[in-house]
Amino acid sequence: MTLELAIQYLMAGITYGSIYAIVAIGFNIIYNTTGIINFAQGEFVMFGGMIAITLLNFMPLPIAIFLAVAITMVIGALIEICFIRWLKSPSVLRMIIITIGISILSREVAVHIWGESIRSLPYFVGNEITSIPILGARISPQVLWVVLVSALMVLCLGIFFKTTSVGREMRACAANRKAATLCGINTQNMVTLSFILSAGIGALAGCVMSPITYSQYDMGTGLAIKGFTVAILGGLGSSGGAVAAGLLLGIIEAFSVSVVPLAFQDAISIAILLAILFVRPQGLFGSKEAAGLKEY
Amino acid sequence: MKELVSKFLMAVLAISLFVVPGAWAETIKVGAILAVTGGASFLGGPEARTLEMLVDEVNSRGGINGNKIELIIKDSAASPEKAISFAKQLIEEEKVLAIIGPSTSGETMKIKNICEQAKTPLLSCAAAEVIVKPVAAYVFKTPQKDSFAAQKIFMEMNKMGISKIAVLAGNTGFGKAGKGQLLKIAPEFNIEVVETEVYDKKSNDLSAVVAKIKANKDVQAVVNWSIVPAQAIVAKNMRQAGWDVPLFQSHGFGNIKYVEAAGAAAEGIIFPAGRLLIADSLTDDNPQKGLLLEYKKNYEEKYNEPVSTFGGHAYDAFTILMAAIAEGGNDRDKVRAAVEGLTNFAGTGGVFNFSAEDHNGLGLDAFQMMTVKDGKFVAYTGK
Amino acid sequence: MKKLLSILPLLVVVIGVHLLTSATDTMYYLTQMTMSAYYSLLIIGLCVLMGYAGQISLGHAGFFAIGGYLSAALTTRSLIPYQDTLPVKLLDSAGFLLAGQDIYGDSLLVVTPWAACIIAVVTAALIAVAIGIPVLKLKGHYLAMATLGFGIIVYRVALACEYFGEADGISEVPAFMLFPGLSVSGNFGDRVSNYYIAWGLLLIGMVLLLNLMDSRVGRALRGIHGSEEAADAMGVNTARFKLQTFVLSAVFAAIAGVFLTHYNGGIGPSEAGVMKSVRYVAIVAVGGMANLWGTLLMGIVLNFLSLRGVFGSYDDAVFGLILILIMLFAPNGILSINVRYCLKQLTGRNKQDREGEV
Amino acid sequence: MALLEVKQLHKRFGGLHAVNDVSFQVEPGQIKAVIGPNGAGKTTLFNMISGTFPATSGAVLFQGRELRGKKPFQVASLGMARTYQNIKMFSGMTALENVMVGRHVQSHAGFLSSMFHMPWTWKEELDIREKSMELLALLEIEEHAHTEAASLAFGQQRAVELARALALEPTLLLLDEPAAGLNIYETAEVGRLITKIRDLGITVLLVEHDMSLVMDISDEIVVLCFGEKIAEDLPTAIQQNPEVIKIYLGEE
Repeated sequence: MTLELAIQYLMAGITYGSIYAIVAIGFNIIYNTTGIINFAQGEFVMFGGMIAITLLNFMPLPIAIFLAVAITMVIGALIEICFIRWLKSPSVLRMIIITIGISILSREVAVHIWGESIRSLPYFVGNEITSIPILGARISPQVLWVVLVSALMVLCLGIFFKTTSVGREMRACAANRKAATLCGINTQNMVTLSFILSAGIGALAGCVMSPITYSQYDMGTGLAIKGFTVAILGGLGSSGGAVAAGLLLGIIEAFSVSVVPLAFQDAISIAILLAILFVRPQGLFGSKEAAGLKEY
Repeated sequence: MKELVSKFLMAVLAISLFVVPGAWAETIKVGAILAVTGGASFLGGPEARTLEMLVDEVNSRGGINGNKIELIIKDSAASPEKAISFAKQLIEEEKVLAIIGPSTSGETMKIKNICEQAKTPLLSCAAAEVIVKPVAAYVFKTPQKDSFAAQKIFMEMNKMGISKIAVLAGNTGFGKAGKGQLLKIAPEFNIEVVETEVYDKKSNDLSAVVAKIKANKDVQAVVNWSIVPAQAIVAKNMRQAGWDVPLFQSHGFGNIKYVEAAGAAAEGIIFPAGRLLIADSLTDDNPQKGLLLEYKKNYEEKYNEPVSTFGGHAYDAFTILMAAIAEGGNDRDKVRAAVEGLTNFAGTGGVFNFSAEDHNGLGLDAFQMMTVKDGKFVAYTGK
Repeated sequence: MKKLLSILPLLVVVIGVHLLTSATDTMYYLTQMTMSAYYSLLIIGLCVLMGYAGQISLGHAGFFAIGGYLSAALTTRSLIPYQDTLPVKLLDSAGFLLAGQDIYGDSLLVVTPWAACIIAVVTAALIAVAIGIPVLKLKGHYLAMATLGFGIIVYRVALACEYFGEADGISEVPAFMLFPGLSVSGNFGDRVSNYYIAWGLLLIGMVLLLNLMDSRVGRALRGIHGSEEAADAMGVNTARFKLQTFVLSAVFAAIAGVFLTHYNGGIGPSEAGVMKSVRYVAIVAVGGMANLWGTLLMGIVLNFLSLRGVFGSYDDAVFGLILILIMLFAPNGILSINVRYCLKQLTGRNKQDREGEV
Repeated sequence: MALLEVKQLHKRFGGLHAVNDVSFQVEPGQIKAVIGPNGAGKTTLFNMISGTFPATSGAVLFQGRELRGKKPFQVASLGMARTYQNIKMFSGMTALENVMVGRHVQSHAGFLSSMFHMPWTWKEELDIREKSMELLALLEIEEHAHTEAASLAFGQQRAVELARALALEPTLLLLDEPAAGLNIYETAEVGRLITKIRDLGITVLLVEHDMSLVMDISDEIVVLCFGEKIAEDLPTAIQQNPEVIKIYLGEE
């Protein structure tokens, strides 16, 4: 394999990887505050892209993206308020089924609003054939946008959780919900906030990736499955783990193209996940100590 | 109570009115099984809309020989098991005269025997050649044959002096059938397929696989056979990788939305397709021109979206069926024979000449090589 | 015996439906009734796994597809190129092979449906054992992900393999002659007999599961669901029982797959899709999880309506909505909604309101 | 030979020594009690004996057999049954069915024979039912046999749980705070039942808080405090033991 080809694979892997990582972080934010895996996470990504594309007819790109993210956040809040908030200690099974239901419904709403056709936002810089040479390989500038925005998001989230009081309250909630309630934190609002936050992250990802991957009403399921895979690989609840696992899976997928037929790519990445799940259920980057306290 | 009784009487009256008209005008039922939702909705969607539009048109003109047409569209969501259930339902319960669809080859193959057994004409909108080869008496299809599309492409390659190619295909029935034809016919044209890859219909980035093929320096051209949005992604990823070998697409590229999606990367793509896409630029003596322009205008006005060749397949199926009904009336066997006897029938896909041996009816000339220029489809005239 | 008696009313209903449809000349309903019965066979098996053993599986369509695809491939794909290999020779000497012709008139050597059925079901069971051992150690989200992953792998393999027909699936699957005079096929003439084959199979499945639930094993399973720790302390080998239940439900799914594939004359990748698995889980949930009768009823009703296209383009939407509503308002299933209680609540509330007004 | 032998049993949770170097023996036919204040490590000790989780070090010998590495269901099949401090009923099952689960190790019907309702399972099934009814009668709750267990009064649930444990026909019965949550009368009642069980020849090891109950019925008592054994003696002697009195009554 030439260096050029290797770099080309690497860049492709980083592109997929960053997308997976962002979706996985969305999963983690909600998982941390509620213990729920929100199977409708992929639909936030879809809504973000679709709404921005619609808004683009009326306003310039940056404003459209901003508004799309805001609207998706509202959708996230509504979902939490309508379906999650008033359930008293539901079982994991029940929550899995409810969020799957939400995912199906969101998809159906989308197909009846936007139809089955594909859409996309324009490239932020250049167009479909613009590319930048990197060490002999060539990549689209949009890839840099995806990587940049993902990195910024991870950074901002880190700062938000570490330094702001709301962020700290959310972390308290994640660590011990009961104790957080006793300290006067409104845990219910924290849960709503986590849905808003992860909807916003998903929507922004949906906008940035739209020029590369296109947006379609049923794009959410595939993304959710990959994002979930990455979240578990990285250790549920760990953002750093999600980034590392996302990039790892993306790069493995990209390089796997050179040895196995593309048609088996998904089967292989899921098989890797299963294999890891069986030997290390806490994930590649999850700590054994913390895992000991959780129920698998 | 009184109200209830009067309502009941009115209902009875309405039903009897509905039954009685058979005496002076028949309603002919036509079924359609289309993947309006689900994985193949980009086919079923335009097909269903086209049929709805056409049936309104026919009925507003007073039907066929005074008989109104009733269209029953069933959404199979591309699931064969549903297509099977619906086919039986349409045949036995609704007693339809004929069935249009399904949209995908997998579904068509599953209900082929059912229609054959029930002696109900089936006009499939799916591409795979196995549907009509070997010929089943009651099964027809309107999309052009894959093998002709492949031949067209190879003929063009021969002209351009290309002998080593890479084949990419989507993992749908369309991609599968096309890949098979390409690999089978290539030796006849002295063309060698040096790389083959199949990608998922939901793929959203193919830069890795493009890089892999590009690394093979032998590849002189790429043929991508697919019907899904991912074919636009192939185009983009190739151009982004700075790779400028000719890119050939299949007739599945015949939707301007894919050109829009691929943007600048679509420029120069060469593909065979029916003439619907370049209706404006046809010469006036072309037998298809009139109907193509009319279909395009009506569809785009009604649905506010660009017309595609997929909807065209349903258009052909419907108009062929109507022509056969005009001749054979409400009788499955006569309609079947009428379809088989149709010759010189202009449709969106080409000029149909059905026969007992050929239940597709389209020849090599149904295809026109096209290319994309300034975001529009134009006839390809060589370099 | 008691179980046989309790199934008797159902038998009466089954025969009643046949007589009713034949009297009203609406026998075509039996087609979808037959298909629903096969899906319900899978669903009652899943009910035991989810409701009684408490293990979610988001990959059961995978087992259905393994059964269906294997029996379809074995009975249609010619073995002539492998004629001289040992396994084929063994099959041949055991009388499991059948010579014939394909649609192009080429000669064909395929496995007999009976042998294919057995191979398919045994393979599904073996796969269930192999993945069940590690998977059932997981709980909650991890179990959901692992089973979902299994389903996706089956779907991908079916879609990627030439042998399984890729996106087109397998068509032209021959009829499955159970014994002379009775075969599973979708021919219009065999409709009534197939209706009884499907329902016979479902009734047998139901009796077996009811027997199981009212036995030492069933009590142990319900015990596991009630309190795994206490069941463990009572000497119940919980891991083994979970695995056995998993395999049992996989076998039910595979049998349903084999029969429906022969009935339909083919199978496509949609049968292995994630949405299918989700749908089965939804029906079990709507039926009330640990409620075989409720699950059976919902399995028949919802599949019947869906297969008749009653929900049109809103098929998935309807399932999604049902899923959410039931899980939000009646997590114990649709049959647990106590109408009288609700009415009493309403009228009671009204009375209070009125008193308040006074 | 002692029925149960606990040898230098040790359990650490992180830095905490929940059970530290505890040894004692249970002789066949006796009622032995383990007492101690909250957090003394009594339940942890029980969980290690019954195999719920492994000991950090040390050994448990049951009928001379080492139990290390044995899962709870294996321990149960060797003849050791247990109850829980916060009763763990099988919800959704009647009292009788709960007890019938207890017959699990004494019966054999497997998946297939149960599904096909094989004739040889019929007799077994009848036996299970009969034996379970007998046990309910022994514990004087047979009139509630067909009530859902989880809906019974707390004291009755205790009795069902006892019956369920007895259904195993254990040689050793571990009772985790059998009087927890019961009033004086119910406690006395449980005490009477426990002696009744002992009189059937079943050895009983119990963990208990309620001193009066323990003093009444135990043959021997082990006292735990902060994970360590501080005394092991006859009830009368324990009552006199200054260290025990200090723990229970405070320093003043």
